[in-house]
Amino acid sequence: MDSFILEQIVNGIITGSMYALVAAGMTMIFGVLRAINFAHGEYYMLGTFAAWWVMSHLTSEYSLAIIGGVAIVSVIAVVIGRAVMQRLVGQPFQAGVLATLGLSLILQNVVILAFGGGYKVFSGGWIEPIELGDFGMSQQRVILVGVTVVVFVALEWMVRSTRLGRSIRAVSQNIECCQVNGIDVEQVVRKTFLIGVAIAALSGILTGPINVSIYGGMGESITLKTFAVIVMGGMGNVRGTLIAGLLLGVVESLVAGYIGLQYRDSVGFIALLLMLMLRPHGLFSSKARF
Amino acid sequence: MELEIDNLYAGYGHLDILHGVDLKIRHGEFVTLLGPNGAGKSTLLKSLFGMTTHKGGAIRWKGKDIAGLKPQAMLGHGIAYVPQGRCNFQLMTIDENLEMAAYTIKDGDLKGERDYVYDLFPILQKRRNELAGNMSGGEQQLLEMAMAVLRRPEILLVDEPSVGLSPQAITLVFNELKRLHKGGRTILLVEQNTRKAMEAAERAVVLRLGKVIWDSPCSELSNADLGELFMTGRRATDTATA
Amino acid sequence: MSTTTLDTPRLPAARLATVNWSACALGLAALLAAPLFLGDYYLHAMVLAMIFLLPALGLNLILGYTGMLSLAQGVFFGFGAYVSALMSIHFGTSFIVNLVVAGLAAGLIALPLGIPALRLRDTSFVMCTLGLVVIAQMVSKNWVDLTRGDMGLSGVPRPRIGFGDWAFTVVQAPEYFYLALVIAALAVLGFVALIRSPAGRCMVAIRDNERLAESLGVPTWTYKLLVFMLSAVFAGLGGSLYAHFSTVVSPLVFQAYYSNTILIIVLGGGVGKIPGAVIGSFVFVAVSEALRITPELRMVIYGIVLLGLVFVFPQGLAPLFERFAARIAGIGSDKEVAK
Amino acid sequence: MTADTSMLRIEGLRKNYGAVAALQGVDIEVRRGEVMGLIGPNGSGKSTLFDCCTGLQKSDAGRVLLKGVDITDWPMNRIAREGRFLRSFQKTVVFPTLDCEENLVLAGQMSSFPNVLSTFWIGPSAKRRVIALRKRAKELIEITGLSRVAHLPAGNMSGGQQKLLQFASMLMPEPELILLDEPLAGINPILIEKVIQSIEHANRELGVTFVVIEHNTDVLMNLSHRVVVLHQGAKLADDTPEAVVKNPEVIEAYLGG
Amino acid sequence: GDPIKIGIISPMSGPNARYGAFANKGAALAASEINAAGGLLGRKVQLVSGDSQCVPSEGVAATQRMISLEKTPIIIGDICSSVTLAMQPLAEESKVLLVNAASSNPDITYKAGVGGFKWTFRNYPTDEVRAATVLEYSVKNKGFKKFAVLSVDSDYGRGAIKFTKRYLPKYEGAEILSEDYYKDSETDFRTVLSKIRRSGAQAIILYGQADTTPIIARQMLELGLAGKIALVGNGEFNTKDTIAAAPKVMNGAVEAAAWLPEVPAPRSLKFVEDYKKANGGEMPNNHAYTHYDTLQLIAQAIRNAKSAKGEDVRNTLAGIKYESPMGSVTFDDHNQAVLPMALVEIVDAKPVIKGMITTKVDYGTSAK
Ligand SMILES: Nc1ncnc2c1ncn2[C@@H]1O[C@H](COP(=O)(O)OP(=O)(O)OP(=O)(O)O)[C@@H](O)[C@H]1O
Ligand SMILES: Nc1ncnc2c1ncn2[C@@H]1O[C@H](COP(=O)(O)OP(=O)(O)OP(=O)(O)O)[C@@H](O)[C@H]1O
Ligand SMILES: [Mg+2]
Ligand SMILES: [Mg+2]
Repeated sequence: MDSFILEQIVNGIITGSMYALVAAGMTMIFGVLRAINFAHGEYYMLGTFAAWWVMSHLTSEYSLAIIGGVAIVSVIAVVIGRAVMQRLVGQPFQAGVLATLGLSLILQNVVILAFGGGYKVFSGGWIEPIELGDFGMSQQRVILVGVTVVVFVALEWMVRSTRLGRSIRAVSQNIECCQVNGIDVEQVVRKTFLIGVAIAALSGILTGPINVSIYGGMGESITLKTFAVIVMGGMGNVRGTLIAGLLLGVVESLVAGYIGLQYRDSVGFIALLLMLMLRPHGLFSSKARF
Repeated sequence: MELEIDNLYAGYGHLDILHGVDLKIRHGEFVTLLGPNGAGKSTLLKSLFGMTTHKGGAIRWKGKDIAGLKPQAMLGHGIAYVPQGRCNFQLMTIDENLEMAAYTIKDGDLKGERDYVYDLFPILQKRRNELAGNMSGGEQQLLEMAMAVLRRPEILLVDEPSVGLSPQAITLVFNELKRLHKGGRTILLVEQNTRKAMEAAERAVVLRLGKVIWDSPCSELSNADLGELFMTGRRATDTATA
Repeated sequence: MSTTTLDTPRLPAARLATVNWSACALGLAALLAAPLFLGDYYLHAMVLAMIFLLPALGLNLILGYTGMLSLAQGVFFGFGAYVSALMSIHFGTSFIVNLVVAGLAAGLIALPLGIPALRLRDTSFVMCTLGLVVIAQMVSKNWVDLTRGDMGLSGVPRPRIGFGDWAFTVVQAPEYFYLALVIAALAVLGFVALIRSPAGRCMVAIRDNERLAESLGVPTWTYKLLVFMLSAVFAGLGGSLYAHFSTVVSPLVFQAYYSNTILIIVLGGGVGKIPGAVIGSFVFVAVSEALRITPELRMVIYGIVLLGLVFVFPQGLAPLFERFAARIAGIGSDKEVAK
Repeated sequence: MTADTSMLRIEGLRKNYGAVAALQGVDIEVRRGEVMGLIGPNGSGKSTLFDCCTGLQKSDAGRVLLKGVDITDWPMNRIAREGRFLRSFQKTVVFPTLDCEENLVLAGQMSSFPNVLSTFWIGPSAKRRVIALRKRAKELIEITGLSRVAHLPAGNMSGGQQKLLQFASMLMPEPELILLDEPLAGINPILIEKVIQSIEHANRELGVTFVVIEHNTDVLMNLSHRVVVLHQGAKLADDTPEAVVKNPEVIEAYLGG
Repeated sequence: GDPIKIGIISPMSGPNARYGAFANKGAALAASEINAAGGLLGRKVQLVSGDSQCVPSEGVAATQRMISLEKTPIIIGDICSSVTLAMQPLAEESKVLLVNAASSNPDITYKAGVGGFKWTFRNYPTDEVRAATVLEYSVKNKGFKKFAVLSVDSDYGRGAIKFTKRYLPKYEGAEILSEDYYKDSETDFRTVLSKIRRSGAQAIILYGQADTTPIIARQMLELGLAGKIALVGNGEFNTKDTIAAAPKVMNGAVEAAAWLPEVPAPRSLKFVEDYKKANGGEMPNNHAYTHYDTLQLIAQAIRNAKSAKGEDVRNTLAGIKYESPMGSVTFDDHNQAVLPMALVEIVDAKPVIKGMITTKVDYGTSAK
């Protein structure tokens, strides 16, 4: 029990905030569509690639690439939202699974087609380390954690106090009743999807300089983690997602620190499963969705 | 003539439920729609609100054909619908529910609208910050009606509001319906509680097997007649009418 | 009552499924004759389809008829493959023994896994089964003494059938094809028997409304556990066949590819439909193989096919084929809401 | 009271939902062979009482005895199967993808097969059992007037039709005790007669004990031998129908002026 | 006459496409070179690619298609060992020559040649030689004694460490302090690097994926490990991008590479130039080279055999002496190439070749 455990907890929080950030979008999309989004990691990947493309073809300024990347992916999200996601409203759940699996294949392999299958190096970002004694951390990570906090505060506010936020809650509760009250469910789904995807893209861009190597299939493992986080946080629960993300990050980091990296994912999962045994609907399910 | 239904055919998917319904409702009328289970009463209301598959015939609203429009458009035309069974947002407060009901009112005066309904249903105001799901059945029914009334519709379609309510609560709901009617609103009410419905309404329409088989002022119809109508489609006392 | 769409896929089948026996016979006859007309590669692809058919049947049972989305089919598939490979390498047991033991062992291992997993519902259950995949992968990678870790078990012998002098080794594609066909046909028969039994009705009841079923005296938990085990048996059989077919078993059998393929087969074929998994496995293997003409575009087109399927045939391909088969056989198949 | 005449005995049942005290120590005795009415204002805890008796909800305190046997901790399916004790739900629930007949066969199935494993077998004995169940199902469909829609998936039937189907499935396995939660809500007046007749028939001829929650007081008072009134989670009255309708407290709390 | 069809199976879609992409481009370059020089035996070379996704069943299907429909007498493949292992019996039964250019599982050659599969060859160094060389250089030349293991969780990473451990006792006082394996696609190494820093290790033995090395390097930089702990092993330490990701960390890194762009042989330099020209300036990597070289090797064998029939090429290959840009290549009785490997150290952000190693695998002593 020394500074080592502290250091690992900090490491865990840093990793966990990335998990939480990606998962925030997915949990909102799940809330309105009741569909597991198997393609969510792909939007994360698209974000990274969009920023990489902006940096290597338009400008080498990373800060501009953040804006450009989010913008590009948002355009893609608008198209997919219209062409696919909004049509999943009221469809049997297998439609959601198949459609998102299909989307995931398409997005992954279109990127491979367009940019080649080989991995690319994402240069840029603020990677200078900040050193605190023998504990170091790049500026990029500090920014990532900061952005996570901001995004979650904003989401919480949006869901509680804005018209869109309330209608997201309404759609997640009762779709038929939304129709009766004239709430445009499809529009709400589109907007939620756009927000969710934009957040995923943002997290992809912010982690780009940390992950360094980028390739078309990099989203797949993210989807898995994200799914774990949103289940643990209680599906559709924004605050729960943040806490669950951080928790998973810390647990994983302790496992890697004390047992071994190769056991990290599976022990993390076992911890998650044990927790689910105690709270079958996630840590923060209860009544207060969102 | 406010609402004119002319030889309406409608159903679900390729299933026909309504086979040529004819019905005319004047402005400010309180009509109750009765009929055995599965007659298509709910289907008719849903069709008027654009929630079924339209197969043929016309629905004219103030002379305009509105058949086949989307629910949202119906709301825009001043039609509001309170469906069968619970339909509110259980995990939101009454205030929030009303706000969702006002969703389609673009940059409208939400607060004003809300005060207007709270005036109509003072019970709701008392519990405005409670979750809808925690209220009793009668109160939820009132909430749903309030959500429909909020948009100041010209016609209110109400499907079986008395189901599951205690006698007291039923009296409450029907009194409110009568008040709304007095306030000049057109009401089309579907009920199985025929006695209550005929007390409250002016005109009774009986639907059977997807067709209107009876249409008269309530006073011309007794409970015994109604039983025959439901069973055989004819009234015992005079077989000639229809 | 919660209204998640996860455990209540709405299906327009009013009755317990009926089987269009004439269409079945026709299909079987076509398959039996296939080696006369088709080359090795096509037979090979069909063997693959039949290998995937087995775990897909299991998934259809648990997802389509009991309403639980289990991603653990991949686990039992891999488990069956490992059991088969280890038995034949260490004990030199024959193929049939391996097949039976792999199926049973997968069913048995599902028992301790199912007991905790079935406390969960909906997405939590999905998550749990996904967790099992991750854990299985870890075990297979790290239990080096038994599984040889990432080196994998290579050189699993080709299936050997028969006794003594009568035994022969299955090597050629047509031989494999008939072997797989026999196993797949038996599995389909077993599957049909299961869902047409009174227990099949209980499964549908659990899918439709678990609480109501429970209140009518159906011990839902027991049924769910049994179905979970049965679905594992199907997957284990598939895994065994796979091990003897590809001759290599490594932790890669636990990768997402297998779970996803099984899922796509069932969902695309028609979840909760008898012919669903059968049609799904043949069609999707056919599509994926046909697309090999353009290896670069292959997966993109495959994704587009999936997407198109969702919007053109939201209930999967089974209804289409059912209608088609009914016309060919001249016999009404399902009493759908046709009127 | 001996176990012989007691069908269901509820002792000191308590249930809280967070801050809401849905039941606060209720004692009720249901006698063998009677039809008991249960009324009370909305939210008085009637449905919760059913839930706690049948194992759907865990009560916070108190016991439930069925024919003298403590069933408080039994799971729902065991109560239904071994206790021969069924209940219907206030919110109509049916198996939406099965048609009427299958719904009913399923309702009767568990009591006609000896154990779970035997249901996996499709031998002649199983076939015979299912055929017998189908025959009874057809009778009940006839009685409840559902023949016209019997081929539809139950999920596509109208609200009232589903309610009727739910009622029919209660009678299917011929249990000893049935709790009905608003069986007449949304049923048209003609069919109400039929439902009442079926209840009376089952009660008189087969000796089935009923507890009925119903807001249609006119009908309920005629039907029941005894009426219990709940108010805010506590028992307000327990008397003959005649006495209950005159009880000023009940009028105040429930019936209204 | 008809073109000579040569198949190439590699992961072309999904997450593993990042490894397959280079393979196809490398082989394509070799094919165009050969064709530009008039082809083989007067016939053109035609490459046919198949997608394996790194999934054995997919790889087997692709191989079967290639054999039955494309009728390729020779197939190069795959990168993932499990796929190669599954392809072996198929090639054997169909009498198609299978030449592997990138898999590292020792089973592939233990089971080949006199081990059983007569139709499988491997033109890629074994991890055994690699591990022994790296360890020797690290201990003897760099003076490291305390090692931490951080390798990819695959047959390659784990196999290399297994061999490392077998040679470790040869060196007095050398020890492994911790052992961690990262899963393919891992991006977060902070935790494990923190642990390694505390353990007092002098070097990290890293047998990793090409794309992960820059991530690890950058995170070492973040944690202030630059110059304190060195990387030794294999995983494209020498590429410009990797070094650029964290030059301070990469300085002093030791790697045994099958090839690197800095190899001074003219043919190798020409390959780098041509590859960059053909692929929009992209630098070739190890896989690109090995597939390029393997196709050249096959071409040589065809020329020597004066026949493109699988059987003839196979027999020729078994006895060939081929001059690759790295040195001369022969095959042992397990059809494993005996070929030179470069030992590289990064000095001042530049790879410097410290020596070439060619060692034969001792099949007798190496336990399975
Ligand atoms: N979603 C649906 N899909 C298919 N058929 C339906 C659907 N909903 C209702 N039906 C059918 O339409 C017919 C009329 O139903 P409807 O709900 O309109 O009856 P109702 O008159 O409102 O009866 P109730 O008094 O029982 O509510 C019924 O026979 C029913 O089976
Ligand atoms: N799952 C639940 N969570 C929280 N509160 C609940 C829940 N179920 C019931 N309640 C509350 O418990 C109280 C009793 O509810 P119950 O449904 O038993 O009433 P009831 O007598 O059946 O009323 P009704 O006549 O309207 O059906 C009510 O205040 C209700 O809001
Ligand atoms: Mg209705
Ligand atoms: Mg109730």
